[in-house]
Amino acid sequence: MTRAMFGRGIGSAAEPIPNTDMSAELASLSMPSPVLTASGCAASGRELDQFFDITKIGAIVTKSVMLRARSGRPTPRMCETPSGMLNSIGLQGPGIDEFIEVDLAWLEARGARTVVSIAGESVDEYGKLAQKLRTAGGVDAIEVNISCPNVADRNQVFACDPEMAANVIQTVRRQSDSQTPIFAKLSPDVTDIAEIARSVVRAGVDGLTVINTALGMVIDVETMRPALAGVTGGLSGPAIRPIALRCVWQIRQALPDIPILGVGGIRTGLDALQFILAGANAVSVGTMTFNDPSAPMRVHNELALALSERGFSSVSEAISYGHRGADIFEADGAGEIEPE
Amino acid sequence: MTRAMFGRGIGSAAEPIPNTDMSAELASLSMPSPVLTASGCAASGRELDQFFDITKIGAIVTKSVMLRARSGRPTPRMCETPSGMLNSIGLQGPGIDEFIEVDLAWLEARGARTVVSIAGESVDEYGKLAQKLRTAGGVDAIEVNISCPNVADRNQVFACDPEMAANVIQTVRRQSDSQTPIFAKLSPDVTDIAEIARSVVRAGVDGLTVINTALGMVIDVETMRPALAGVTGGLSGPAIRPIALRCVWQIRQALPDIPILGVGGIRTGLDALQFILAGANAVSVGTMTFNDPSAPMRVHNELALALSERGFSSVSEAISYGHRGADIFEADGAGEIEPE
Amino acid sequence: MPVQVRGEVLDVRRAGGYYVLSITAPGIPEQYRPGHFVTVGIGGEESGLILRRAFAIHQVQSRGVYGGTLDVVVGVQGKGTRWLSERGRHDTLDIVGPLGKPFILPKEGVPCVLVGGGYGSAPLFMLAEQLRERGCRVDVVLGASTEEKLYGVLDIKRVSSMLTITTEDGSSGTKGRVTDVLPDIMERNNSAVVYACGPMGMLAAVAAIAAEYRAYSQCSVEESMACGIGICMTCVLPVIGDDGITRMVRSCVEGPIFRGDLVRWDEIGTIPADALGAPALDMS
Amino acid sequence: MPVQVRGEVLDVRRAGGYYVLSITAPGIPEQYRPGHFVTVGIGGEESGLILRRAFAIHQVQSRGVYGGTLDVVVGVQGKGTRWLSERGRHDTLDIVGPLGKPFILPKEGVPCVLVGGGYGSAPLFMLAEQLRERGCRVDVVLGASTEEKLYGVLDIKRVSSMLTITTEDGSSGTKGRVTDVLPDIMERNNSAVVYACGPMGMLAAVAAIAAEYRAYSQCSVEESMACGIGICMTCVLPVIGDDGITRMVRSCVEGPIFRGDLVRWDEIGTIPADALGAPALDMS
Ligand SMILES: Cc1cc2nc3c(=O)[nH]c(=O)nc-3n(C[C@H](O)[C@H](O)[C@H](O)COP(=O)(O)OP(=O)(O)OC[C@H]3O[C@@H](n4cnc5c(N)ncnc54)[C@H](O)[C@@H]3O)c2cc1C
Ligand SMILES: Cc1cc2nc3c(=O)[nH]c(=O)nc-3n(C[C@H](O)[C@H](O)[C@H](O)COP(=O)(O)OP(=O)(O)OC[C@H]3O[C@@H](n4cnc5c(N)ncnc54)[C@H](O)[C@@H]3O)c2cc1C
Ligand SMILES: Cc1cc2nc3c(=O)[nH]c(=O)nc-3n(C[C@H](O)[C@H](O)[C@H](O)COP(=O)(O)O)c2cc1C
Ligand SMILES: Cc1cc2nc3c(=O)[nH]c(=O)nc-3n(C[C@H](O)[C@H](O)[C@H](O)COP(=O)(O)O)c2cc1C
Ligand code: FES
Ligand code: FES
Repeated sequence: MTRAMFGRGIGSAAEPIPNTDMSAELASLSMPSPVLTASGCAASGRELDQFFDITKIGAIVTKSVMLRARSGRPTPRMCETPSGMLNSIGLQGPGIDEFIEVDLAWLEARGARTVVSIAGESVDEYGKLAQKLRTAGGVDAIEVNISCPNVADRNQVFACDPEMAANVIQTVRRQSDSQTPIFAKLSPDVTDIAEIARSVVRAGVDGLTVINTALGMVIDVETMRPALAGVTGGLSGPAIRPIALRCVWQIRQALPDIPILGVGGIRTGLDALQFILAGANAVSVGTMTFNDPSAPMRVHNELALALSERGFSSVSEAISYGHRGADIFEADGAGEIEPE
Repeated sequence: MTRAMFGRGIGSAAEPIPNTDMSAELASLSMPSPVLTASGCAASGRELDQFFDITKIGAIVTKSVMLRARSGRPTPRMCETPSGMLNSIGLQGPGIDEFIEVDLAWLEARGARTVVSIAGESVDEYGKLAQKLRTAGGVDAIEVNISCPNVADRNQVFACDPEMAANVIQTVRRQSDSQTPIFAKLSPDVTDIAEIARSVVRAGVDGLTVINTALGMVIDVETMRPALAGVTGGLSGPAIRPIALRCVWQIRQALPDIPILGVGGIRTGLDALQFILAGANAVSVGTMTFNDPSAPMRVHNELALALSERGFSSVSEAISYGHRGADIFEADGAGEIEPE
Repeated sequence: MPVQVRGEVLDVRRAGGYYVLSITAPGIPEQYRPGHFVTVGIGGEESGLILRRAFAIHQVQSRGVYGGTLDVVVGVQGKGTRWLSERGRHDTLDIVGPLGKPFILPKEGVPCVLVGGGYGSAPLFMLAEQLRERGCRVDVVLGASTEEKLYGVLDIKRVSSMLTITTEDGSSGTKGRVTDVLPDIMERNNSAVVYACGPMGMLAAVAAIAAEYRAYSQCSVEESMACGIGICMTCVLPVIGDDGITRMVRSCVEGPIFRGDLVRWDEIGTIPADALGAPALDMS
Repeated sequence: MPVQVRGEVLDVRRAGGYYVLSITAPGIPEQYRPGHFVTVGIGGEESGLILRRAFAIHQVQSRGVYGGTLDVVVGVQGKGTRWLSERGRHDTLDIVGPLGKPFILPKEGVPCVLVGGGYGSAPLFMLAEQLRERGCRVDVVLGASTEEKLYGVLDIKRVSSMLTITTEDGSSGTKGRVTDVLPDIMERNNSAVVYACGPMGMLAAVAAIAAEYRAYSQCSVEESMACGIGICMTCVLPVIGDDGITRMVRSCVEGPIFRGDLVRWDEIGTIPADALGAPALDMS
């Protein structure tokens, strides 16, 4: 990582190298592409497999699964916003047992790499989820969705508190196969995302997924009430891309070596390239898959071209290249706070 | 406020009332319209006066002024993003003395209501700015831009720390004419905006401006470096509207009586209506004035029509109407955290 | 299996309050069955509108100079449908389809009644044709608030045994709602199957009438959809399964056609207390 | 005083690598002076592109069946200019103008040289006409990377005393840059004023040559602009004032035309250490 960051410039910058090495690593997970799906934006891969070969992208990140079956929130669950959308699904899903039996089994049979996203309402629940996955086949990595309220503690969101977040990660780490890389998925709705990142890294996480949705709201001007049944919802899509990119950049400044999966508003290969230049080792395409069901594959292809046009012979050469010359080890990125 | 919030439904909802009372109050500031400009998006009103009569809108909120002349940041200072933009101006301005002599004098002579936005690098500097304004004519209110790094304290942004924010407000309150309402402008980049709000309210602020820009970033895929000279910048425009609206809603839930000036991505009268329904007493139109130099006046007109179509006979009737039925006094809005 | 294709607009014509778009969409007509829908990308790459819009497939032409083409009937509701209504010949559109589960057709020639509310008549035309081919009697009821909101009255007449029109303002046909005339029609013709497409309220009422007459009902629902292909979970409604358990099912892939007696109409927009995984853990 | 008008596109025509749009814009031609620019709203109400784009006014026609009309020359750079290039007759555009400070014209008939890089020739046509009317000799130099990027060679010939072309690839005129031929022309014609419009690098070099020949220079700069009307402070560059003090001035209202000897060309993109209010308090 550090080498890639400072090492070579872009060799023969003018000459497009046709065969860019698109392989990517996220901790110990090796993939043929740095482009993954995003949790909650691909179900368990089966539907998207109709539009492109899901084994060709990096991995399927599955919808966050909880311990028990869950009905989610009432509708309306979504609302379009300028260059984005709000959602409030409420983690509807079959529960971990059925997930392992049906979805995970299908993914494994299909030969797709799978990052299983888990979500709990208590530290204990996260631990139980990890235990269940320990004996299941086909788990290439675990993404821990910590943007959930902790029912035991005034419903404070795990991802918004460094200690609570660390507790979840410690527990998941302890209950998981030591070979399985564990990612913590961070929320942008915090004062200092680097602080949360450092805390979960200390707790033993193998990588970070950056970012989950930002909390937002729309009021329906006809009913004159919140447009979502859940009142507030998660804002996603290109609208939040600059926020997501800033989070990736800040975390890369704070933690030069941690694997980062960049997420937020990626629509094109050039968007993905921005994340990689900012320090992401791989990226997830979320909301824009709703807009274009082949988006993850298309982004992969566009990224391959963009890298080759810029003279990169591999993805890894481009990782963090946007930081070159900057004093990447300076603490906190405090130097970049905008005073407007 | 509380009355307006729970009091009447919308009288003769079907009949549009042609003469909606568009007068608005922000603490002790009375205005003929609830639509204002936003700091940094209207300079000091003179340029916009070419496109509409600036005395017809609520007030001009001037570009944040500092103690001394300031050159701001190098260019590029801006970058377009999906349904938004990033800026990193660095508070370029003439300094408070020239501002009072030239800009404020012009605004007063022009007969426009003026909200003077001030920005400092230390608590002391905010105090000095307030002192200077105390003796100046034409200051209808002060908006305290606390989204500035505190050079004395590791460049932590005042708006991101409840105590630092409160210190600034206490000082400004102490140094200002007690008749002049003081607003604190809050940043969305915090874990709990209601906490900051409560803290500055305790410190004696008369109202809150919600929100300033969100920290974002873009990487130029040609230079492969940050697109802004300032690396990160403030994200504004319709992209952040759902975030701004959520902040207004959360603060209104936490503080049913505090005057709120809602800002963030307002483009149309219906957008302004959303903010008012969410609890804003008035709104500022910022970035979209770049898109349409008559936007503040147009938004005023569209809002008047929208209110009248919905049977409101005055702006004040619509304030917080979106909360009706909800238990508005419940603490923290924790109930609305999105678990996705 | 649904495909994603770049379609070309061949024609846009007004029909009452609606716009009918004919679009080339190779691969979709070939797989079409009545009840299928398509989604359309809106506004191009720089648009602030990022979600696709869903439309019932109205007609398909599998052969012809353009290869497969399809028609959709668009009512202008908001920003996306307005944009679509402004398309012209030769514009290209991003089309995904065919989507959803189609109407189930009876094996034998039983009497059927088709009920369409507003543009809800759009998917009923080819359904009527196929039912007629199977020897079914096909009664059709079209209703709308006003005449302008009726779609395809003249054309559907040709494929229906009998056509009844209702408008709420009486501007065409019987003044009232489809449900005011439906019982009579069902009674007279001994209808065995009711097919319905229209607003939720209408579907609920139609399903109730069908149940009353012990007819089998198939309702095409319309829930807000972010993806249309089953990956987002925004389009759910409570439906009773074969096992008697209510689940929040995705209307885009398990619907949009549901058996009327299995949808818990009154509880749409809620999570029924006995639904699988309920109650929605309310965080407050 | 600038106005905001809803203009109608009368015509879009290709000219080499550019698009020339003729637009009705009542109120703007009437106030026009060479060097003025307009801004154009992009993509309509639902567009994700929210910033206006700036274009030099190329031609105005104050009378005629359409009232005032104006022409702009658009080179496709990115998303906004692509959208503009795809407009057609009868489309409407949101236009604000005239904006900026125009070129200053000499009172007497002195020899002038006009230098345009790429589409930078656009504002020079009417400038040339007005200079000719004042009895000035008007030499014109147009340069570009390649022939396709030259704009208006034939038309400007008519209003220029002498026209010199340069292209970097030699596809038209002298192979090289405008600055390769400029000294010669200035020397030969004793040029008193140099007007220039084009990329920053070209302007800097032209200003330096003008200074060398003690000619007065007027350069039209192009800085990224969010508003175009002076309210956002994004478009600044370091310019020396009458008082000798360097300020970061807004190129949209105090420019886009600046005296070449007052712009601190080498320090564009920085805050010169001696600028008023410098140094930029770097927060790190
Ligand atoms: C299966 C199905 C078939 C449909 N068939 C037709 C048809 O044949 N003709 C027709 O005119 N309309 C049809 N609709 C409705 C059509 O999709 C909506 O009118 C349209 O999505 C509204 O988009 P808008 O941009 O005009 O409104 P906006 O208010 O801008 O829409 C905002 C968002 O909400 C969603 N939305 C709003 N209303 C609806 C709705 N009623 N149903 C689903 N999503 C909605 C939109 O998709 C969009 O994501 C169908 C909907 C579904 C689900
Ligand atoms: C005073 C002035 C006069 C101009 N006259 C002409 C002209 O006559 N013909 C012509 O083709 N172009 C002209 N330009 C440049 C034109 O404005 C840019 O090419 C255009 O803004 C780029 O927009 P885009 O959407 O293609 O690029 P994008 O990359 O999508 O633009 C992104 C953002 O950056 C801004 N931007 C990018 N490049 C420039 C630039 N060079 N100058 C200003 N803003 C920029 C855009 O305005 C937009 O806000 C002029 C610019 C200025 C400032
Ligand atoms: C409909 C929807 C459902 C989502 N569900 C989950 C989820 O279950 N778990 C999770 O970690 N993130 C979830 N997310 C967040 C995405 O994975 C992603 O982090 C976020 O949307 C930002 O990326 P995007 O802009 O590319 O969508 C969801 C997002 C959407 C839009
Ligand atoms: C170019 C620009 C400059 C700004 N300058 C200031 C400023 O000086 N002080 C301040 O408090 N806010 C400033 N803001 C923030 C706006 O006042 C407003 O809070 C924010 O942009 C969100 O509103 P909008 O989306 O309507 O622009 C600035 C915003 C922009 C786009
Ligand atoms: S619309 Fe996405 S699952 Fe149905
Ligand atoms: S472009 Fe906004 S001040 Fe010049």
